[in-house]
Amino acid sequence: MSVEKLSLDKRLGLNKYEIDSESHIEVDKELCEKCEAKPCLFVCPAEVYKLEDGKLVYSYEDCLECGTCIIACKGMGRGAVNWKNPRGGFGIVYRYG
Amino acid sequence: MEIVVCAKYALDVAEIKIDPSGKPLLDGVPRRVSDIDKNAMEAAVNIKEKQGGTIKVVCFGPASAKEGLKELLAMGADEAYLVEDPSGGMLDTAATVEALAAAIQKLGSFDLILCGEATTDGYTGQVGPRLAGKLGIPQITYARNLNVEGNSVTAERDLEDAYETVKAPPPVLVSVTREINVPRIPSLMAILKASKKPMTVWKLEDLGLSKEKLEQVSTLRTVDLQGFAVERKRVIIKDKPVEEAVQELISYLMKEKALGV
Amino acid sequence: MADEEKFDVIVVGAGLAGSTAAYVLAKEGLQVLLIERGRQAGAKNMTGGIIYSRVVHEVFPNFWEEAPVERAITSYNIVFLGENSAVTLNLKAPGMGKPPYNAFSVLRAKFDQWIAGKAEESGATLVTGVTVDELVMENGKVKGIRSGQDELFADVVIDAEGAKSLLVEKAGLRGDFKPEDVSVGVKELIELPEEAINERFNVGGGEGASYTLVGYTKGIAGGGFLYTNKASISLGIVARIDMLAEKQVKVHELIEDYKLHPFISKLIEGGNVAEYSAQIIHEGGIAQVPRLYADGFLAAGSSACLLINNLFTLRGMDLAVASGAAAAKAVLKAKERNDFSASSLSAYESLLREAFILTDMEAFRRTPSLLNNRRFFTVYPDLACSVMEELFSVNPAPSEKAFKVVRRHMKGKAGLLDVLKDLLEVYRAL
Amino acid sequence: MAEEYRGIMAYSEDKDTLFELLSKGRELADQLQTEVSAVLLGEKVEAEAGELASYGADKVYVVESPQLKGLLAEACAEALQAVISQAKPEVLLVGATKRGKELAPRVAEKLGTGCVAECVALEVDAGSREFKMKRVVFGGKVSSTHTIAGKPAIATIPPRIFEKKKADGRTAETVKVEAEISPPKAEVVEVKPKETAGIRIEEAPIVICGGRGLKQQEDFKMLQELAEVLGGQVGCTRPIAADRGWFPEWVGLSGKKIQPSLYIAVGVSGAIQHVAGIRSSKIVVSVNKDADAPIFADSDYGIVEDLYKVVPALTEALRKILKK
Repeated sequence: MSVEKLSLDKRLGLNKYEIDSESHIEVDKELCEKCEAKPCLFVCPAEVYKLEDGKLVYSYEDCLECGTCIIACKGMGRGAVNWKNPRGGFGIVYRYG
Repeated sequence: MEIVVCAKYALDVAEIKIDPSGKPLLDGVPRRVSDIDKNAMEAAVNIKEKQGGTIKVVCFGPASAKEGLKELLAMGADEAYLVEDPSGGMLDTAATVEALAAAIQKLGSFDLILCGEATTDGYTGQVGPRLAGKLGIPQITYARNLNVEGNSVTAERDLEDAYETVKAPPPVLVSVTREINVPRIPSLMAILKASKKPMTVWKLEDLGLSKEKLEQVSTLRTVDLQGFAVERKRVIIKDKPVEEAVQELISYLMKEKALGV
Repeated sequence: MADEEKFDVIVVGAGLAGSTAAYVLAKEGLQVLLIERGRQAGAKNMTGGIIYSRVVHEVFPNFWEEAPVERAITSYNIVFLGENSAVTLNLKAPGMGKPPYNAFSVLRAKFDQWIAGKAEESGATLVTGVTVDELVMENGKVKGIRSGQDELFADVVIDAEGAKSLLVEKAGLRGDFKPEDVSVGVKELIELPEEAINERFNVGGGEGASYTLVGYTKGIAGGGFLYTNKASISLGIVARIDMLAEKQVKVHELIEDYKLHPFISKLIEGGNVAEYSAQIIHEGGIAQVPRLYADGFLAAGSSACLLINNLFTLRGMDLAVASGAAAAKAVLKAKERNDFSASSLSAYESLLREAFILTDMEAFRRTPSLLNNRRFFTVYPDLACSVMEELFSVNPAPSEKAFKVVRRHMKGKAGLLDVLKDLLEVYRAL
Repeated sequence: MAEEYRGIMAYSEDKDTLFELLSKGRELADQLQTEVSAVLLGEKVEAEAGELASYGADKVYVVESPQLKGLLAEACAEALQAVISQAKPEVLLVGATKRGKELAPRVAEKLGTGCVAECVALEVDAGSREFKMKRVVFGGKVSSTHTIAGKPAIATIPPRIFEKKKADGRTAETVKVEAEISPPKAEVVEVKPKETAGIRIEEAPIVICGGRGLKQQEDFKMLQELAEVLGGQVGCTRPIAADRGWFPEWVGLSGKKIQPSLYIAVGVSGAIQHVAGIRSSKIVVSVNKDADAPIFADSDYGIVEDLYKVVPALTEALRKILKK
């Protein structure tokens, strides 16, 4: 028996989410495009933010609601990420925590 | 309009685990109001907002269903009624209907019964039609929209190949699809208000029923439960000319009878 | 409607701080509304720590008898991780497995429901599944909260919404968090049979182990933790946000590398990952604590950045309980005077001192700067391992004295002067 | 009492489904050495009886009534009840079309018996004459097997679960049942046929889903053609709808959750939230030029190749085979 690495997708798949049809994350595209550092790409533990053809896309469904992106984007990026709490009851639901 | 909404405090299927031997672990699985029943409640509230009336929500389930009923009160029901199921969910839809019908009759007259087309856990879709049959009233199932005007209820049914508009005079039972509306998320004020609304818990005996009586009407026996391990076959076709790859795929699909030929 | 629904106190967040505050206030007969955005209390909470018992015991006497605690921690370990080896400092303290205990491992989804239940039992109104969007302010004073279209008023709003502390920001009590003051922690909950844990960690039933892990983080300031729960292990890693971004290292990959380290993989082998969670951790210490009160407003728990990291222990949850209780007491005093102004609520700060929270945080005010010294995460763990490895290996070669071995391994990595400076820093910080 | 009930009865207003049920019924009846009967309900349906014999029916019960216009459940239930009390079958199979799914439980309630909804496998023990009916519950996670103590045992069976088999050279006796059917209180006001495109993606038997591998909105026409050949629907992943705005809705955990018998992912990477929305699909096929795309791990069959080459070739090849 050995320990294996798990892909991030697998791990996120183990979690329970109540997914809202509305996103609780908004990114100011203009500000974001001017940002060269794009710290969000590295700091988010769920890789919510990704680059696709040079453009930032984000999948709010995977969000663990830790708040890391807000701090990184404001402090090291351009403050383009506008993050608010998901609507009541939606988002990640920890079964263990 | 006097509206009764039937709701189930269903097992949260996302929380059901399968043990290594393939048996589903059902003990202690958390419950939640079946999603489509919330569509039914939303439909009821929409009618009430337009023409007034009362909404009573009725549930046959465990004592913990009070939590779910609170949510439905917060969505806009006026009164909630829980008929406690002493069986731990071991009875079939006929027993559920026996209990619901007794509760509805005890509540007095009604114009409209609303429920979801099916529940998210068992998904039998039987309670609505059975209840209509038991009460001897017309049924309009799979409603994707619903209109109450004067003394008639009109709904558009979402069938496989057609939309069928059906009209019926009250009392009538309508089962709704998910598409009919987007259930509201109760606001803070609505939740606070709901905590003051009446919730009644009935034992079977309060309705002139008994556990034995329900066991008698419940003729469905579950002889086996087996979890599915959805393991994909992962047959990957690569490094082949496109035509060849396509032909190979088609032959697999034909073997699987996935193409209807 | 609004009058009918006026509360004495609105508490935002049914975590440890919020539920404790609501519990204490409702017990004294105040009308308390406790609002939680999760479907139930605990749904949004995760911990990378253990809860120290003493402070909690003061508010909830003998809480371990009814609260869903996992294991009483009796084995405390600090582990320096080298490439393939590990040096461990271990404290075995069977006495800590008896009342009043020292610390427990807990799982927040369960524990928070218990503590929110205590608040409800004492008469607080708990509303779940509701997000508070804004504070309602009037002339700079906090008057209530807004959720969607609904506004609700209270004499005092206690903000216990957790580490993101969005409302504290909105109340104008803090500036932006700096990426160098904040870490992100990720955790995997790994299920293992209870007996396997007892055996593997050499603990009795109901007893557990905690590990603080240093090193093996690709030079990123931070470290790891591992705690035993009843039938699972919490394995996590904490890494500074600024360094992750600068080095372009992903924290979710760090934890996977971690799992393969021989020291860790032996402990978690055969387990099934059941949950992956994340949370931010304020590392700035006392300097990061915002203003804790304003007119009609108090902040408690990690919303107020109350956290002590002294490299051996990471205390957050007991501070949350203590600060929740302190906030409640401050409100009760204010209620006696019927004055909910900032100056009236400032009693909160002295109550936090009396509870040793701020005093402890001040005592460890230098530890955050330790986290800036990369040698603690890069050079020393490796050094400890390679030196120990060499000292314990028997080779057919002339043996050196221990100090010489250390010097040789330090070459090119850290000068003697650096080490002396670092030792002094540690001495001052702790 | 129970011995009075003998024989297999099948009903569906959908002809193909009825043929399938009769074929399966024939197999069960041969095992039990009993008869198969079919039921026809409508205003004027007797003419259709002949065809049913060739799929295995020994008897065809016909109820004709003006009240059966529009096939409202209230009226059909009464008619079916009348047939059952006359014929006393031991099992009633009803096609699980939506009309069937609302009719069977109403009949079951009236007869005080049980019904297994959307049964996907059916076995009988020739000795005990007990039917084992299997269905899928809990969001596709669990299969449950049931028996029914009441008589007749009723099951609804979705279309295309059983194969239809011609049993040539058989003839069936037509039995007209005179049933008193009360005028239904409901009435059908309007019927609007659905265009193929109007079929909800959740109900489509085949779904072709486009992902980020598609370069422009026009390229979805290519998927549309493939869908037409297969008789399926086209969907997309979230980025296509949410970020690019090419489609109003998407397939995935935050969008539509689907359960087609065949799902074809084209240029879809396979993000977890998307895969969770297709988990109940019977067969998953994916086309992606990136061999490391996670979607392949969640596929039954995958082609690693440029979708712009595969899709047209696949459409052509299928057009030939399916003669469309």
